[in-house]
Amino acid sequence: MENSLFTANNIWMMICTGLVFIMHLGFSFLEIGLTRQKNTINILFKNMFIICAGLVLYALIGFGLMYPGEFNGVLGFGGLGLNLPGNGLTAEYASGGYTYWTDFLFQGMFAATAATIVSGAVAERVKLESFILFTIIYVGLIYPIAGSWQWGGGFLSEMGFYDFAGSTLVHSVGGWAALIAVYLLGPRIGKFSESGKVGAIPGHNLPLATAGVLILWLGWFGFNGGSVLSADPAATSLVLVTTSLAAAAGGISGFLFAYIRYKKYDLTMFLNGVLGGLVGITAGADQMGITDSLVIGLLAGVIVVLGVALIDKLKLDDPVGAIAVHLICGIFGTLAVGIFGAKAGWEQFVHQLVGVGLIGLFCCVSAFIILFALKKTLGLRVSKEEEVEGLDLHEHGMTAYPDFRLD
Amino acid sequence: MENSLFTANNIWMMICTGLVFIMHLGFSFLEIGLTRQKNTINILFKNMFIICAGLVLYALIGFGLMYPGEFNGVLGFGGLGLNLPGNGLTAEYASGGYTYWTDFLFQGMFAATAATIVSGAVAERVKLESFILFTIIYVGLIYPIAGSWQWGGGFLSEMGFYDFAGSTLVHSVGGWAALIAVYLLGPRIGKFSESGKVGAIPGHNLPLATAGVLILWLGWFGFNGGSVLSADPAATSLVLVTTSLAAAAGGISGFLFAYIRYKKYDLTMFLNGVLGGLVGITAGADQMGITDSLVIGLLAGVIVVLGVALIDKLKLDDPVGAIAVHLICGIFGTLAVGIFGAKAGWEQFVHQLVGVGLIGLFCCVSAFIILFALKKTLGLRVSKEEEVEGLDLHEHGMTAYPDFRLD
Amino acid sequence: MENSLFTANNIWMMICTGLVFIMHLGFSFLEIGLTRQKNTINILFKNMFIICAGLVLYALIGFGLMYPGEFNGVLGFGGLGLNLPGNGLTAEYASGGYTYWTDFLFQGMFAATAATIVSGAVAERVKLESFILFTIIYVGLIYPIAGSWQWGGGFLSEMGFYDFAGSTLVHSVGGWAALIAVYLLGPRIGKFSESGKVGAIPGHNLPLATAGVLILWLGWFGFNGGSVLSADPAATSLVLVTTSLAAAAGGISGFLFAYIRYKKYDLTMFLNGVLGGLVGITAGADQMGITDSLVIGLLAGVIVVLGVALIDKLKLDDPVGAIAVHLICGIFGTLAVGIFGAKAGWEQFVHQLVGVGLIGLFCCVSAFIILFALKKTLGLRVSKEEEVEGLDLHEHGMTAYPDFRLD
Amino acid sequence: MKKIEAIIRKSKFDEVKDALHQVQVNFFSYWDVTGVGNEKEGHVYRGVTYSTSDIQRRYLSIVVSDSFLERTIDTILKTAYTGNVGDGKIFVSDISETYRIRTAEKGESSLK
Amino acid sequence: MKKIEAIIRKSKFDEVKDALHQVQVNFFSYWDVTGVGNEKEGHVYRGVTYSTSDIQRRYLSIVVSDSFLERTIDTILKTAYTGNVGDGKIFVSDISETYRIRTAEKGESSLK
Amino acid sequence: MKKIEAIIRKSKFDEVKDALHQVQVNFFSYWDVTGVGNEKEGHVYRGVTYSTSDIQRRYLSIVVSDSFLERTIDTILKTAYTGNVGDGKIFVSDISETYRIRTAEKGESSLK
Ligand SMILES: Nc1ncnc2c1ncn2[C@@H]1O[C@H](COP(=O)(O)OP(=O)(O)O)[C@@H](O)[C@H]1O
Ligand SMILES: Nc1ncnc2c1ncn2[C@@H]1O[C@H](COP(=O)(O)OP(=O)(O)O)[C@@H](O)[C@H]1O
Ligand SMILES: Nc1ncnc2c1ncn2[C@@H]1O[C@H](COP(=O)(O)OP(=O)(O)O)[C@@H](O)[C@H]1O
Repeated sequence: MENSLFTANNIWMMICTGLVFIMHLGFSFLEIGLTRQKNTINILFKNMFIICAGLVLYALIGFGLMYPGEFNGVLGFGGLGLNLPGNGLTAEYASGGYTYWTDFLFQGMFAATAATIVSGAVAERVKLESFILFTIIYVGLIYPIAGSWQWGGGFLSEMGFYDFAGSTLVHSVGGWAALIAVYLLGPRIGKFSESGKVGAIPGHNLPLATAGVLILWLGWFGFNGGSVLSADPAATSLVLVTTSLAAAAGGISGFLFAYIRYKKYDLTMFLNGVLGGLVGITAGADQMGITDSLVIGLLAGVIVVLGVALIDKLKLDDPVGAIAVHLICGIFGTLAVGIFGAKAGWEQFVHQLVGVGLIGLFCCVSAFIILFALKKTLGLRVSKEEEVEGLDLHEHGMTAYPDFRLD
Repeated sequence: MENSLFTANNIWMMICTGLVFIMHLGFSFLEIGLTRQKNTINILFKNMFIICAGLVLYALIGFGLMYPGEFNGVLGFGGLGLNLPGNGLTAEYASGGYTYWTDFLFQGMFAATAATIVSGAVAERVKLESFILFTIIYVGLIYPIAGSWQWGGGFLSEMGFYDFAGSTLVHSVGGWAALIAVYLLGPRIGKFSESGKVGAIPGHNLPLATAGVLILWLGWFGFNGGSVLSADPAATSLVLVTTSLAAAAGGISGFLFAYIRYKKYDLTMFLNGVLGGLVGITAGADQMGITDSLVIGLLAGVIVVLGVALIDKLKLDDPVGAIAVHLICGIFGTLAVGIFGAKAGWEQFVHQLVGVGLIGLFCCVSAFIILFALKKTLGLRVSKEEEVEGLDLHEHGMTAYPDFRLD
Repeated sequence: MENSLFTANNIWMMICTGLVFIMHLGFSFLEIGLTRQKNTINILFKNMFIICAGLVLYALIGFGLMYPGEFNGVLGFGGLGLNLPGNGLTAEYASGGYTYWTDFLFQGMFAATAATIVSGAVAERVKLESFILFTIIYVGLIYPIAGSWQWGGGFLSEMGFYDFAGSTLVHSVGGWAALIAVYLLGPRIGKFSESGKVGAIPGHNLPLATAGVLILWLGWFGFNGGSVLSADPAATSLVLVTTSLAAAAGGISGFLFAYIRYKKYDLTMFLNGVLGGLVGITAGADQMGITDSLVIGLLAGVIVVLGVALIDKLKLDDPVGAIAVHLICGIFGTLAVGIFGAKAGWEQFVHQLVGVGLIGLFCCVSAFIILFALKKTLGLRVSKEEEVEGLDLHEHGMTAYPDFRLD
Repeated sequence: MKKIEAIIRKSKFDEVKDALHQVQVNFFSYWDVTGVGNEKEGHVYRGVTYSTSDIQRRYLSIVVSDSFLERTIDTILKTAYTGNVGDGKIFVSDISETYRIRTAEKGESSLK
Repeated sequence: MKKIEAIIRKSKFDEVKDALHQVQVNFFSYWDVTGVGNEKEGHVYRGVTYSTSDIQRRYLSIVVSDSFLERTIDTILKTAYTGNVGDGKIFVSDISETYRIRTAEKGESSLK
Repeated sequence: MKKIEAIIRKSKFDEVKDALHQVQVNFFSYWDVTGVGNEKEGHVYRGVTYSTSDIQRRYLSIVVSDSFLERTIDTILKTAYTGNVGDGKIFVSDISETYRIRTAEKGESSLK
């Protein structure tokens, strides 16, 4: 391949890496915006930890676990640390799509995302140390092993499972752990009254939450656009279009459906709808046409509204809606590959179902083991007093807006 | 054309698409920052709606209206939805500049901008449903029709009108509608006292407003840089330089001129000056030299300060200064193409004048018809009670910082 | 060189330019986040001024001073304004890396950074006019002259000094001036009690400070990635990896080391650690391996924590930690080129030491002369009354969140 | 001297303030409080609709000489009124001494 | 009629509020204040550890008829209690007159 | 027992607080209010210059036993003083009972 095309491809992949990186700002804004002020520092700390530790862990073991080279399809290990292959900086390495370094960094940015999803769901009550340990194990081991089954060339990819950019491999992997964690943690004080009524615990900064969603949408240009693994004009530009249209449609159907149900123009459901559309299109962003993307988005918007209500009904407390967005829409998006677009078909649908099921099983079991062990040892949850007074003061000795005054 | 150049061009155009997308975050921050807290959710909702609906509408009809192919120069329609041409994904489609998908998405991001401009001007008193309907019609029909006259190869481009990236076709199109809307809506309660004195209604978050301007500046790299329609190194890099220098000069002259007038270092005028410079350079960003850009910026900074004062004097209430920035500087920038830079000349100036006038006429008339019809049916303005208590609670049942507390 | 490679390179450089630009948003967020609310408008104003004036000054004289072409190695001047060379828009200009316009804009974005660093250190008490004059001289003259010694091909580069992206030439240049300025200004009222105890003056918006750091990290992709001066896949992708790993490692060691010292999970030290890692890797980002980058990051994280404590102990008041981050880590990073990575060696270490020393001497002397002259004429510091009541009201007649209310 | 504490709708504040100025009550302090009372406000958040009686109010604290008491109360009663549940309350109590810090004046003269 | 001002821990507010509702005290106003007292809170900021006695508290202002006084105070004393330094204070003072703006009612009936 | 309410310049708060500590007044609560008074503050916003008499103040609420009254007032009068319009006010009123929640103590002993 010509050097100029290799260079162009690598530029695109580096940009996408930067865009996925900035999704962490988006997640941070979304999470703090939808939670109470007294836990803001804690959430920011967790998010900073996730991105930093995620990258370092991925360099140390994750990349080797996820892309072990030739392996048995279930578990392999390419070796500790980053080992630049001989052709790692040439067009040979990845059909001219990118260098070994770009490969690592792009994948490393993805890795951290899975933990971030959990972070939002467990916010406002999880013990910092326990979450840190969980993150280390989940991002360091579980995420890359699950990833290796498909993207590492493992048995799921052999079978014919398709997950373009990670509706299952990233979003559901995070979402399942979020589900288990939320279940083991229990709801925040005040979320469900004794009589079983669902309470609302409004967040403290909806402008930042909205900014977070717009930043995430932009980041998704890299998340999905980079998953083409080259700058191929036809594929990348299609992916950006399907991604954006699904997001737009998700937002619209989300707010309209919420309006029908609740008779108010609920901004938070608009935002969740956009995210639902984005997660929903992710598995098949390169396989869908215009109409498919719009339909997937419209459905995802409705699903997310129903999903949030369902989680509430199950007495699970997910402060930012991570389970509805990432898990439920992630499953929907993965199955959608068998229903809409170029790959639609019964057989594909079954493959998708199997993939969803196996990844779900693996994630649930491992998340349960890790979190249950933590619960029985360190404890998962802060004391009642700490929860009521806020994690910021207790764990960090700091509040989020110490000098804020009214004019 | 070689595939590698096509790929590089398309990468640039996709990046520019992302940058124009993120302008919507910039606009959102700017608008909420300069308005009162009680209407923040409403503004964010409108902005989310604009970007989502704008994209979907542009996919359904806008793109076909704006780029109808061969047409009579006034009104054409390329067909409903997106119809990938046979060569749409090859270098043939647009002299190797980008694919059909990139084309659509880049243009789609532009489309939404026009409505966003209106959103700022009508903030804090417009009825949500009416604004939604207005947006649908204006972004779905009026903007693409006006655009077709020039960028679609219509009669204005035939005539010799020049508008590189949209001082007129985007900013003035939004600005004219803002003017009409502000006129029909009337001022916010408290803006003009009975004795006719101009009041100040300070916004609630100037840090976010400032962030908005910096994000918009960055976005303008894509707005103007992408309007080269390829990654041609000479043209794109010149455009980024003229854009940045005009912004910088606009900010400086804006704050200095405001200092002379008001004896204070007014941050809001600094911000408006930067935006004025950006809008001012947009029509001729590829035609100007260094000195031209600096002069255009310096003039735009002064114009914007005078413009804001003028709008106030006319008893028009434009909370964020959209008319001064987008309409007045848009007109100035368009005319500047006939005064400065490579195209300067009497004949060009006349073309510019004609273009400004015709687009202005078309936009004013259509905005008036739509808005007047809405005023007589649904009503344009919320009730006095709702305006005083804030749109957030009434339309959305939600406030912007529900859990915000002081430390 | 083929046009397509030239185009790709130039795209990368333009993107990096945009990324360095957005660092100014990162700095703004960081600075206002870590300072008190009553000085927020003032800080935003200074930051807007720096970026605007920085670009204009760099166009007028800075670029000519910094890249004078053939010169005596100490002081040269390529001429006033921007003079496009004959081959300035072709691949010949810079081995196909970028055009003359890109060159100017990328370097211009760097120039403003040095002043921004000072801005943070002098926040909350510096007189606006004095700071403006200082910025003009420092960014217009001192920074480009210092830069010419190395990047302009001057005597430091002849000698063998190595500073890839500016640990010394940007960060220390800013850091030395910050040190002098902080010394001449004296501490904020309340920072050190009469008994000599170090007080804490918490900032007003840690979420924005955190966002600032994430934006800066992203910006560093352009700061370091662009310093490759082409899109060479091997070099650029390595640089992004070393940059990110150093940042991640710096954050982790910063928070851990602070935890050991202070028994709290201090978010601000996490943030400073990330920045320390970024500044520390900057001088040798293209010379380091994976382990080197991790080690540099880990050390920088510890250094920044110690540095902040040291500055406090010296009774210097640096509200945002600019000296510890930019000066101390800048020196460390520069010396690290002689200790770690491809260039490690005694001779290189001595070169680094000489470079650090000479640049330090030049910056300290010139900053002292400028600031001392300002102190004796205009005065450097606002009145006690103004400091206590806040600079926003006095200099700007405006507060940062005028309409902010509690719900 | 008396202290008048009035808890009113935020949306009525500008009117009340202007009306107080009309009757020469030019000095007071105010801040925002949350009021718990009869009125309910409908909200929705992430798909949960709920109504709360914790509603934002503005709290006015006005210290006046006895001769100003009546007109101050009348003005507030008139201008803060909408007739709907939630218009708020006025509380009157005694103030035994007042000082103007600037002049160290005491008593009624410190209130002018 | 009496005014009860209670300065309590923010973290106890929900309990106190619920308990007040139990004893039919359904009307009051509250806001957040900074309290200076015996309690100290440990902080860290950019490497400086410090402890402050400026601690966030919630301020409740409850005007009740005399017959409600005791139960209100008892309820607060009971539910705002943790036993640790910093539980807060209750202050009682006289209110000479009260008005309900909506009805212009005066006196005790305006408090129902 | 007395309640002292002082409305002072925000910029004077630290001085006042330190001085109060000097005279053993270690317990009080404060919050920020907007004061309407004689002082005017010049502003500019998006090209409109205006002056407002709505100025940020800090509100101190200090309950003291009668023996502390004088020194508290003297201290505030002295340290909150600048001599310019806008220095603020002090209001004194009676408190009929006080409680410390932690110990359920009543009366003067609850204020120590
Ligand atoms: N006893 C009280 N003590 C303190 N504040 C009160 C009291 N009663 C009412 N308020 C305040 O007055 C506001 C309005 O009262 P509400 O009962 O809603 O309406 P209305 O007075 O029209 O019946 C409440 O939100 C609360 O802030
Ligand atoms: N004399 C007072 N006047 C006003 N507020 C007071 C007074 N004494 C205490 N407070 C408030 O009560 C809070 C708790 O008091 P503190 O002395 O910390 O605990 P405790 O009452 O358990 O000894 C303080 O933070 C302050 O807000
Ligand atoms: N009668 C009053 N009731 C409540 N607060 C008052 C009253 N008079 C003055 N204040 C407060 O005192 C502040 C200072 O008063 P001002 O009239 O500006 O200055 P000065 O007391 O020096 O004449 C006002 O901003 C207001 O907060």
